[in-house]
This record gives sequence, C-alpha cells and structure tokens, in this order.
Amino acid sequence: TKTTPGTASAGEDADQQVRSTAGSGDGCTADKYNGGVPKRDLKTITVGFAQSEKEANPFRITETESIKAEAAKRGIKLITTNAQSDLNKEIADIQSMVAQGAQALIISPLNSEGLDPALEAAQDAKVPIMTIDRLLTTKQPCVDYIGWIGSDFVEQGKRAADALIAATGDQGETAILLGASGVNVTVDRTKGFKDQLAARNSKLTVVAEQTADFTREKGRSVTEQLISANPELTAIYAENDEMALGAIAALKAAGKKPGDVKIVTIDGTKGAVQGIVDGWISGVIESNPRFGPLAFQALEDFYGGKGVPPKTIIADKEYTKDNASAELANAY
Amino acid sequence: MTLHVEAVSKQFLGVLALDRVDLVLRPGRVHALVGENGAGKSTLIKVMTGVHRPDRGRITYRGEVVGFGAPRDAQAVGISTIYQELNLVAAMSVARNLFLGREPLNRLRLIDFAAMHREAQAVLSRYGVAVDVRRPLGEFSTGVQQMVAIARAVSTRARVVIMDEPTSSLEPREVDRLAQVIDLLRADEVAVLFVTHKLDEVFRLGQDVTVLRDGRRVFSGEVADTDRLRLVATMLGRPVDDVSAHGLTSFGDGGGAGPGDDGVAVLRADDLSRRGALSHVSVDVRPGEVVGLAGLLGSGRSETVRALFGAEPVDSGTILVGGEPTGRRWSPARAIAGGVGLVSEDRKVEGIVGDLSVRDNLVLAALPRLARGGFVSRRRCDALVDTFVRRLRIKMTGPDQPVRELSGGNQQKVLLARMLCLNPKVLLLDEPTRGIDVGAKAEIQALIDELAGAGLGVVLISSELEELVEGATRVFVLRDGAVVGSLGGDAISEHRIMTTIAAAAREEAASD
Amino acid sequence: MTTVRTGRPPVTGAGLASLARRAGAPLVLALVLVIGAVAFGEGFAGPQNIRNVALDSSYLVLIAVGMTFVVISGGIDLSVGSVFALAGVLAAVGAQWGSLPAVALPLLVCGLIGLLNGVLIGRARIAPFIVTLATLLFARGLAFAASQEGNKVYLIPGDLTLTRIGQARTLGVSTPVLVAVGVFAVALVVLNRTRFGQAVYAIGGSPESAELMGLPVARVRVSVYVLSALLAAVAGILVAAQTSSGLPTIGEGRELEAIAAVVIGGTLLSGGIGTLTGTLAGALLLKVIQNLINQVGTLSSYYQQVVSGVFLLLVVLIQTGLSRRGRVDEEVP
Amino acid sequence: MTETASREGLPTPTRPAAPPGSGLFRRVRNHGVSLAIGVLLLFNLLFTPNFATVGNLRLQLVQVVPIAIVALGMALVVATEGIDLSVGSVMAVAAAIIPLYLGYGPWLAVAVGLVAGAVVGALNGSLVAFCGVQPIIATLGVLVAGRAAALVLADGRLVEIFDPTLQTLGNGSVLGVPVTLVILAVLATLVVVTVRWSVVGRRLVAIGGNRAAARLAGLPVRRTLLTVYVLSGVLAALAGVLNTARLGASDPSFVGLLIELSAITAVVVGGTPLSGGRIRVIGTLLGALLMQLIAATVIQHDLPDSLARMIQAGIIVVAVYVQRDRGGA
Ligand SMILES: Nc1ncnc2c1ncn2[C@@H]1O[C@H](COP(=O)(O)OP(=O)(O)OP(=O)(O)O)[C@@H](O)[C@H]1O
Ligand SMILES: Nc1ncnc2c1ncn2[C@@H]1O[C@H](COP(=O)(O)OP(=O)(O)OP(=O)(O)O)[C@@H](O)[C@H]1O
Ligand SMILES: [Mg+2]
Ligand SMILES: [Mg+2]
Repeated sequence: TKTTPGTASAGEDADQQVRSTAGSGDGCTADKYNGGVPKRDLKTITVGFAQSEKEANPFRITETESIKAEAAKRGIKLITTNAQSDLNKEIADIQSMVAQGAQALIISPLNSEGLDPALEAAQDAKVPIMTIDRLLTTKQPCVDYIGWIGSDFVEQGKRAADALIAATGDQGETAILLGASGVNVTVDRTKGFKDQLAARNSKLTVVAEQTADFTREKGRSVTEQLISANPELTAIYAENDEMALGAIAALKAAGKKPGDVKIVTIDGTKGAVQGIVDGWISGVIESNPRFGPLAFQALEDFYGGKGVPPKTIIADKEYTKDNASAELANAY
Repeated sequence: MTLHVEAVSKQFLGVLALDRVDLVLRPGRVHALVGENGAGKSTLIKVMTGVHRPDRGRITYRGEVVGFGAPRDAQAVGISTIYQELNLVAAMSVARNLFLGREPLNRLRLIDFAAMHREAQAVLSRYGVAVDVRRPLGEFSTGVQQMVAIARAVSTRARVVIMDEPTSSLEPREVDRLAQVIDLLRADEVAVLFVTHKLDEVFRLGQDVTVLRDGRRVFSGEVADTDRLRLVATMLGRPVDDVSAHGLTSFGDGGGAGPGDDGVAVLRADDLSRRGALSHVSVDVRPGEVVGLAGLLGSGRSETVRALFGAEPVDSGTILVGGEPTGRRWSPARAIAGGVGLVSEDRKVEGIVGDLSVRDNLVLAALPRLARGGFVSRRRCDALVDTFVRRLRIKMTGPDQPVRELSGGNQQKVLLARMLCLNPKVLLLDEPTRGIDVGAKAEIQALIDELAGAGLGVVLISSELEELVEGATRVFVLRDGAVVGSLGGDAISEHRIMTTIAAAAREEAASD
Repeated sequence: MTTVRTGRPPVTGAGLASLARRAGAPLVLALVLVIGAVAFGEGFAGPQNIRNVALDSSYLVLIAVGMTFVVISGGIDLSVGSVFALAGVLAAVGAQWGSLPAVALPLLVCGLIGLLNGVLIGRARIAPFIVTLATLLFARGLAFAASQEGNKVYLIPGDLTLTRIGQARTLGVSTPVLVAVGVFAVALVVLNRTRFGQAVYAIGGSPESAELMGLPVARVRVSVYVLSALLAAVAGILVAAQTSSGLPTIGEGRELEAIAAVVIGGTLLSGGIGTLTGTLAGALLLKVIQNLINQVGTLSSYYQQVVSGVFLLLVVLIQTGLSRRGRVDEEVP
Repeated sequence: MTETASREGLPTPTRPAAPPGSGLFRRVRNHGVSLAIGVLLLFNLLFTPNFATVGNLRLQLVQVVPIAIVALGMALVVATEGIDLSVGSVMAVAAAIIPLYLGYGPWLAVAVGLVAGAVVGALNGSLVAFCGVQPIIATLGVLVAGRAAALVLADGRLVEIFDPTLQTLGNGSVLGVPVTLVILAVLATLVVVTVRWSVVGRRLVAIGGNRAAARLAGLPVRRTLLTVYVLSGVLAALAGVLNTARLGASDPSFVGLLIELSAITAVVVGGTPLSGGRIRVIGTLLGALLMQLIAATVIQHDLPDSLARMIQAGIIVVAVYVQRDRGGA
C-alpha cells in the first residue's frame, strides 16, 4: 500500500489494513449489484462522496482528505457534499449528486438507518453505492449498497475496556466521556466498553457517564465537574481523543500529575498518541479514517469483476506506551 | 337605570385612583364625566368594562351584579367602549379595524371582504370620513383613527356606549357629526357615558354630569342645574370666585409679543411638497410669534409640522432655520440641534417611552446637555425635572414612576416638558393641549404666551378653534395639504377660518 | 408593540410597498431559479432534481407554515426542530403496533407540547422565546428518552400502510410534497379568510388593542402554538415514514431554518404583518440555494457554509430593500 | 413626592413608585433569579457530595465567565429590542485568529481577535441600523457565515497553543482570584455604569422602549444601534479569547457553539424582556450563574442527557414564570 498525500507525514503502514472480510458469496460486482448496473471504467466516471459530519475533527478531516487524495491520485473526477450532521441534508445531498450525474457514490452515512430515500434514488438511477465508516445495519449488501468498509465500534469499545483494566489493575472508579448523544458511534463504543467490563466481571466501577459531544471544550468542562464531584476518580474512558485531551487539560488545571488518573481513548490522533508519550494517556485504540485507498480499490474490484466482500473490517491498531513514540508518525 | 356603579374603589401602587365612586347611567341619557387630569375618569371606565377589577364596591348592569373578567365580557353583554388611548391595530386596514371580531361571513363561513369593504365605506362616509378603507389605519391621522374608533364602538348594537375623550382631536365639524350620532343613540334608548375636557360639550351633549377629583366623586347631578364656572370650580376644588371668568382660553390678546422687528423668520418653509400629502406649502414663523395652522381632518397640518421638523421627507421645497437653508439630510436630530422642537399629536406611538420613568422621558432629548464626558449629571437632571414638574403641575407619585402609569393628560405634559426643557428657538406644537384639563390647559396656554413673549417662535395646531383665535398672531388655513389662505391680526376669527375652508372647498368643486 | 408607524401617511407608495413586500421573496426566488437553470442546466432544472428539491423542501414548508402563524401573532416557536424529531421517534415507536398509533401517538404528544407552549405563553404570559426554548430542550430530551439515549432505534416495517403511503409517489409527486401543498392551501384560507386568521394578525399588530377590542387573545395564542407543534409533528411523521425509522438526533437547527424562511418571506418578527406565500417562497429559496451549492460540487464544506450564510444575507437584504419594511423604517433615508 | 402633587391633594404614596410591574411583585421578580439560584444551591449543599468545597464553587464561577461576558453584550442588544445570534461564531472567529497572529506576540493576537469581533459586530449593526434588516435574521446569516469563515481561517483544525501569557490569562489568578473572573467583574462594572449613567446607556433603553419616540426626540438611533452591536461583538470576541486561553487550544469548530441560546436565556431569566426598553445587568449575571449551576447539578448527579435537558427546561420556565411581566406576553 502507498501513503496518501493527504497525510504525507504518515509512514508506510499508516493506511488502513484489512483485518477480516466477512459475508457469504464471492463478492459483489457490477453484474450482480441489484440486478446489474452498467459496467464502467473507473478512470472516466464521476464519483460522488457524501460526508456526514462537517470536517471539524481530525477523524473527519483525514477521512475526507484521504478520499480526495486517492481520487486525485487515480485521476478520478470527484464531487463532494457535506451533510453538516443533518440526516435530511445527507439524503438531499446524495439525491442531488445522483441528479448531477454521479455514476458511483461513496457515502459515509450519518447514521445506520434513515437513508432509504437516498438509496432508492441511487437505485432508480442505477448508481452503485460504496459505504464507509458506518454500517447500514438494516440494508442488503450488493442490493442497497456494494459493500462496507469500516471499523467495528463495539470492538473498539471492548478493546478500550481491556486497555483500561490493564492500566488500572482493574480497580477504582472510572468515568465515561460519552460522544454526541444518540449517535451510533457513541452507542456502540459505550456498549462494547460496558459489555467487556461485565464479561470480565471487572472491579472497575463506572461512577459517571456524561456526554462531552466529542469536543475538547466539553471534554474539559465536563471532566472538571466530574473530578470535582468524584475526587476518588482514578480512570477515564473517553470515546474519542478530543474529549480525552480536554480531560487532560482539566486534570492539569486541577493540579493532577500524569498517571494520577488513567485515561484510555479511541481514534489515534497525533495529540492523543503524544499524550501517551507524555504519560497522560494509558492507551489509544485506533479508528483509522484513511478510507480513500480501500474505498476506491473496492470500486475498482466492483467494476473489474474481482468482486467486493459485503463487509471489510479494518484492522485498528492500538497505541500503548511501548509503541507510542515509534508510531507517532502514523497517527493522524 | 342601565348601569349602576356603587362605591367602587381602585388602588394602584402609591395611588388611590378611585375612592368609593358612584355612577348611574340611564337609558336614553348622556352622562358627562369630567375632572382634572389624573382624577380617575379613565380608571373608572376601565373598572366598569373589565380592564381592571375593582378593589371594592359593586357594579350592577340591568338589575344584576356583574364582574367582568375582560373587556370581552363587557362587550358580550352590550357595553361598547372607546378607550382614551385608541384601541385599534395600526397595521390592519381601516375596514378590518371596523369589523374585527365580527366580520361578515359568507355561506362557507369565510369572510366576505367585498361586503365588509362596502359596509365599512358606507359607515365611515356617514361620519364624513372619506378614506380608502383598504388602507392600513396607521396611514391616517389621529383624527381619522378617532372617528374609526367611534364608528366601531357605535356600530355594534350596544345598550351602553362609553367614550373616553372621543373629541380630543376632532374638528368642530366632526364634533357636530358625533353630536348627531349621540342623538341617534339616545333615540334608541342607549345609555352613553362621555368623558371630555371641553366643557362646552358637556352642556351641549350631556343631561347628567359627574365630577371626579383625586379619585373621589365631588359632584353629580343634572347638567341643567349647573354652569361652566361652578363645574370648573368643583373640578379644581377651589371657591367659584377664584376661578377668574376671563376668556375661554388664557392667552393674552393677540398672543405673544407679536413679530419681532428684525422680521427675519426663525423658521420658514417654501413650497414644501410631497406626493399625496403636501402641495407647495409655505409657512414662516418669526421670533415672538404664535402661528396657527387651521384645517379639517387630514388637511395636512401634522404633515406640515412634521416636514418642518424633518420627521417626514419632502419631494421638493426648502426649509430655512434662522435664515440658514437646511441641508438635504434634515432630520429630527438636526432640527433639535438647530433649536426646533416638536410635540407630536400621537403621544402613545411617537411620544412616551412607556416603561421609562417620568424623569427619563422628560430629559430624553436633553441628555447631551445634561452630560459631562458622556455621563449624565444626576443633579442637573433632577433639578431640570423638578422645575418642569412644578411648572406644568405634572401629577405623579414621583419622578421614578413609569410614565405609562400617568394619566393621559399628565403624559402630555411630560412630552411638552421634554421639548420645553431644550429651550428651543421654535416650538412646533401638534395638538399640545389635547386631552389636557381646563386648569392645566390655561397654564400651558399662558406658558406658550410667555415663551412667545420671550422671543420664541411657536407653530400651533389645535382642533379647538378658539385656541387659535385667541392664541395666534397669524393663522394659515390648510386644506388637502395646501395652504388655502392666511389670516392676521383682527381678521382671525372662527367664522373667517371656517369660511376660508368652505370657499376653498367650493373652488375645488367648481374646478372639477 | 408594532413597528408600524401610525398617523403618518406614506400615502402613495404604501400600496406598492406592500405589494413589493408580498412579491419580494418570490421575485428573488424566480431570479435564483433562472440563474441556477442557466448555470447548471439539466443537473439543476432536470425533473429529478426538481423532485428532490420539492421533497426536501416539503418538511421545511410544513414547519414554516406553522411558524408563520406564530410569528404573525407576535411570537416565535423555537421548539419545532425538537418536536419534529420527537414526532419521528414516536411514530417509529407507535409503528410497532400499526399505522394508526404511528400517526396518533406523535400527534397527541406533540399537540400537548404545543398546548404547553400556548398556555405558558398565552395564559401565564411568559416570553415565547424562553418558553419554546425550554420546550426545545424538553422535546429533545423526551426524544432521547424514548429511544433510550439512542440505544434503541425503532424501525418502521416496510409493509406498514404508513410506510407505503409515506414513500408512495402519485403522478410522480411524493406524498410529503402533496401533504405540504394541501396544508399550505388550507392554511392560506384559514389565515386570510377566517376570523381566526384576522385575530392572529390583530394580536400580532397590537396585543393591548386586540384585548380591548374583545378578541379572545389567550385562546388564539394557544391555538397558534398548537398548530405549529402539530405541523412540525406531521413533518416528523412524514420523515419517519420516508426513512422508515425514527432518529432522535434529526432536525437540530430546523427552527432557525424555518424562522429564516418566514422572515425572508417578508413577515415581521414583531408581529402583525406577513404572508404565507412569502413564507413558501422563503422556504423554497433556502432549499434551492442549498441545492445550487451542491451543484458546484467541489466546494469544501467550509466554503459551502460561507456561501450559504452570505447568500442568506443577500436574499434578506434584497427582500428588505424591496419592501421598505425594515425595523428602523421610521428613519428618513 | 413633589410639593405640587401634594397641593393636588394626592394621597401620600406608601412607597415611591418603582419601575414597571412594580411593588411587591417587583420585589419577588428581581429576586426570582436569586431565588432559583438559592434553591439550587441549597439542593446541592444538601444532596451533592463534595459540592460545598471552595474548589468546586470556584470552578462554577470560572466556568460561568464566557457565558456571562457574552450575556452582558447580549443584554445591551436585547435592551434595544434586538437580538444577536452571531455571538458564538464571533467567538470562533476570535479563536481562529489567535494562532495566526501569535507569532507577533500574544497581546497583538488578542487585539486582532477583538478587532475582528468589532468588525463582525459592525456588520451586524449596519445590517440592522442602516439596511433595516430584522436583527434575528441579520445575525443568523452572520452566525452561519461567521463560523464557516473561522473554519476557513483555521482550515477546520484545532490548534494547540503554548503561550505563557495566554496561559496565565486563561488559568492564572491574582490574589487567589482567577484572572478571568477579575476581567468579568471589571466588564460587569463598566456595563452597569454605562447603562445607569452614560448617555448611550439611557439612549439604548429608550430606543428599545419606543423607537419612533426616540427618533422624534432627536436621538441618534442608528449610531446607537451600531454601537450596541459592536459592543456585543467585542465582548463575544473577548469570551472567545479567554475560552481559547483557558483551553490552551483554539478550536473554531466548537468554541461557543449554541452559546447564543444560553446567553439569551441568561439575559431573559435575569429580567431583561426581549421586547426591549429595560435592562438588568446584575440580573443577567445571575441568570448566567443559574444556567451554570443547572449544568453543574445535572453532571455532578450523573443524570442521563435526556433527563438533564428536561430538568433544565423545567427550571428555566419556573425561574422566568416567577418574574413574568403581568403587563402582556
Ligand atoms: N396602571 C396604573 N398604575 C399605576 N397608577 C395608575 C395606573 N393607571 C392610572 N394610574 C393613576 O391613577 C390616576 C387616575 O388616572 P386616570 O387615567 O384615570 O386619570 P384621568 O382622569 O383619565 O386623567 P386624564 O384626563 O388625563 O385622562 C392617575 O394618578 C394615574 O397616575
Ligand atoms: N377625512 C379624511 N379623508 C381622507 N384622508 C384623510 C382624512 N383625514 C386624514 N386623512 C389622511 O391624513 C393625512 C393628513 O393627516 P394630518 O394628520 O397631516 O392632517 P391633520 O390636519 O393633522 O389631521 P388631524 O388633525 O386628524 O391630525 C392625509 O394625507 C390623509 O391621507
Ligand atoms: Mg383618561
Ligand atoms: Mg394632526
């Protein structure tokens, strides 16, 4: 795999690696897709990319950049929209891209449900859709969409739990900094984390779970309140890096030393990995947003006849104090 | 006996507005209610019609005790009211205002606008108001609005009609019309309550009269058994012989010191025109002069003074202050800076800032003068307020009272004070004594006189002709936004003014 | 208090002004449409894209119609966005038992929220902005609670009558659009041809006067907020049917979009003045502009936002210019 | 009580008349916020572990600063019967600017940030005062465009800031009092003085109360409006700066998101009606504090987001209901 210009700093193995592909049958192709769609030459078509949230955090920024970069690299004409976290806008966006004559779509769904009208519009126009990041749980691969590439958020939550148990020696009080309310990612990462604690009947007691909207600002203010209310707090599970970094700011302001409160977080941004190096963060579960290469590879296989598996789950790294300084370059 | 008010009391914070007041309205009789500003007339009406609830006492309507929760309830049982501060919606058309809440409906229970406009036109023309009923009411002068309010109140088949100062900005002509209307009401056995500060109307229209002073009923009886002087005396609470019997108004003869010899006008307008409102209006005021503007409803008097003040744009014409032509961007701010002051006829909409205290309202325009380095000097401010509160006998619980709590007349005084305290070179007074009681009116007239004597130029608009006759040194007569004549010195008389207007009307009729 | 000047006749031109006020937004809309068609041709003016825009606009139109009643009555309703979402969730919840509950439940609950708004504003006399801001929080909270903080996503079975109707196309026109058009037509009559409608204007124009004129001020106020909530609910139900799911996160900021549509339509937030046709044009404008920005395709999302913000300002400026009905119009230019 | 009035035989008032909706009412009213705050404090002291610690109370005060500062500006705007939805975006713009100019020294960076705030404020002001655009829609446009502009400036990225000066500005304290709190105190005093005694202060209230009357009284309506929106812009920018300084990072995507609603709530809960013509500065501060306490309470009791929102709604309504204006809705 090559490095994407979008993240030039990233080293060789910064790109997404496939952990496993799942699903029956030998992959989805243009002929099979929903009763067959016209074969096309990837070089000459217009691809539409529907981003779900505004590029306001490293994950989204990198995701979009990666798609754009790969398209540029392959010399494909790309049009993009951004739903600004508004489901109806994402639907409208996808529909308007179809109307504009996009011949294939890559969409990063805002939510696992609710895109039906958009999907229909695409089907009517025989425009295949590749989905990334979030899985359309209730839809048919190779019917409603070609396939899906993404991380397993529940899994991430589980791994976070393991990391935190390890870091704390499985004892003490922990708080969860939840992501934005009602969003899949939040739900899954919380579920995974709690299930795993239960599964390993851990002694860690969750004393608080409060939303900090995936932002550093809220991460800080909420943590300030939490540590003020629970002086005994020994661990924090942050569902993304930004909130973790906010939490660190709060801890610093409260005069805590690195390690006083163990922090585990998900994403793998530079700041967080640096946080490991500095001793504030005990572990970071990666959630790799560099979908570009795999996504376009999938489209190539789709038209090429090689076939695309229903699910391609990417291997998310885990950053620990052992590999942090080494891997820092690969963080986004 | 239609409506009977017994020992009703109403207490506002700091003020006992009504103190055990009795009042009886009989079918087919007009009951006049008089008293100084702040005596409690409007409050009594509000208590009778469910705007306020009485603290004590009881009200019986056609034999049974009533307690209206809202004006709605009173209207439902046939008590129709014109409140002092006109209760209409400026943004809606004249017709809609007339019929709000009882619009004519067609078979589909939808409003039949054609019918509504027809009826509206008909009703208003009966009151001699020739306006396009589709136009927003706000486009028309207070006079018109007042007529609309009257028409609305009367055209509901009411058993009792209550009017709080309905004539405050009506011309003699309209007052005559109102008189006719009231006669019709009496013929229908309707009971009428009628508040006014123009005492001659009491004798002309009323059968019974009640006098309030400081919230107490100090006299009630047949109009026939009293006379103007006695009435004034009871209102002011002074012995009869105190109330000097000089002229109807207390303007000194000729009014003002007469034109200053230097003769240069402090304010003059040449050929002011604005489509649809003013055509080639030229007026001028010299120092020490009181110049009157006379005319009927919508003749353009307010238009004129507003144009002079820069409150309304003009299409053409020039305005000169102290001989100096004013620039294109003539505005109220510049006018005031240039020593010109205006007291608008519409005190509620363009006058008071209701939530602000009397103090803040009074000094509003004078702020820069009272300020040092951008900050207002409280001491100077209070001094100023105190002077004018005394001078105009503004009745309030204290300078911190919100001005909207003041009685109509007292609000008017505050507005006068706002302009007077600027000691301007020219004062434009649009109905300055509107809704002001006899006592205070005399003082204001005397004040205008005095100011003129001191070299101030005054432009006076008044719906009471005798005010112009006695007060003005010169009178411009307007009609449909044009000056149709000007009278001077002894030539000024009610008769001459009316004939001038009539003549202009005839010419017009002849011309087309 | 009204911002309208009384006593002072801009005698001539008043007619023109009011015409321009009503025509303002539609004119701008026409302009934008032409520009779009010229610039992007088929992609923009093609039937498919038109259908998309119509569908996308229908929800906004529904909400904006309710908002128009509220704003003309001198109030404001910030809760519509949340109510919209809540209705969707409840529809999905109700759908577990069938189509009827799927429609009845959200209408009932949202109607009650509207009633709450109305009573607190009309009877308890609390500022509309605050009341509806509170119900904005409340309804959203309820939506989250109903879906267990998003843990439980209720899906609407595809074979349900509601879903079939909701996703149906009659003569190529999708159901939400039909509903929006129908509601708009009825609203037009109610606002302009009934005593209720007149009362709404009067109350917005001058509450005190309306009270003194004996209009049922409180009752009318309550009704407009109920109406607004119900229409938001209808929009929410339709979205749920379209997307066969109820998500508690949708519709954030929808209230501001609706208010924008209403104001662009020439309605004064101070109440007493406004038209539904203006609102319709305003709503369409917003969506068309959105669509135009997408047409450009290559714009980065930040620039997309810059453009739509600037666009909004331009439209409002033109609209205000056309209808000299600005807040400071007492001032002589 | 004036000597003239007594000549009129006016019954001696029991108490000098007070501002609108006066009397006993007003007593309760002005204390409506304080009442709510008191109740909330009491509740927390009783039922929230570790609430009554200096550190915690201090924290609440520190966290309230940004909203409070924004609310001060908002109060001025609201008093003129206006509204400023753009404050959050202004904060973002200011935040985005700081890292760009940090090279030239922290103070210059801050200065530029504030100037930017003034400029955006001037834009709002001109739209409202000169173009006659309705405040809510004018500032809504700026809300959308402003935030996006900030993101363009910062390329959407959060930038960490390691600058000792800003560090102290955000987290330092003088004589044990947090710097930000001192700044707030100073600003509040300035605003109080302006509103009570300055010409501008008297004018903006009059303009809010009755614009037509204000104009006929010769007040410079437009200039005053412009000033007010500029002030609001500058204050918002300052809030953005402090926020950035405190967080040690400039995060234009999220700083001040939705703060306009909290600020407006604070203003109204504090007793300044949106209909303009009145302003309560101290009330505004208390309003902000109330918002803060509510937030703190729900977090420290670890209530789920859904419940938190509903409770917040309840408290707001009750607090405002206590001080509602009987006059009219
Ligand atoms: N809402 C109120 N709050 C407090 N005081 C009030 C209120 N309304 C009226 N008052 C006081 O009650 C007294 C009577 O007022 P009212 O308006 O009845 O006088 P009025 O006889 O109508 O005077 P005018 O002839 O000027 O209209 C005045 O002193 C006034 O200040
Ligand atoms: N009876 C009427 N018929 C038609 N138009 C009228 C009438 N009365 C007033 N108007 C309108 O009012 C405008 C002039 O009002 P203005 O206030 O200047 O006159 P005015 O002499 O001051 O009358 P008022 O004494 O009622 O204030 C005219 O432009 C006209 O549109
Ligand atoms: Mg009165
Ligand atoms: Mg007049």
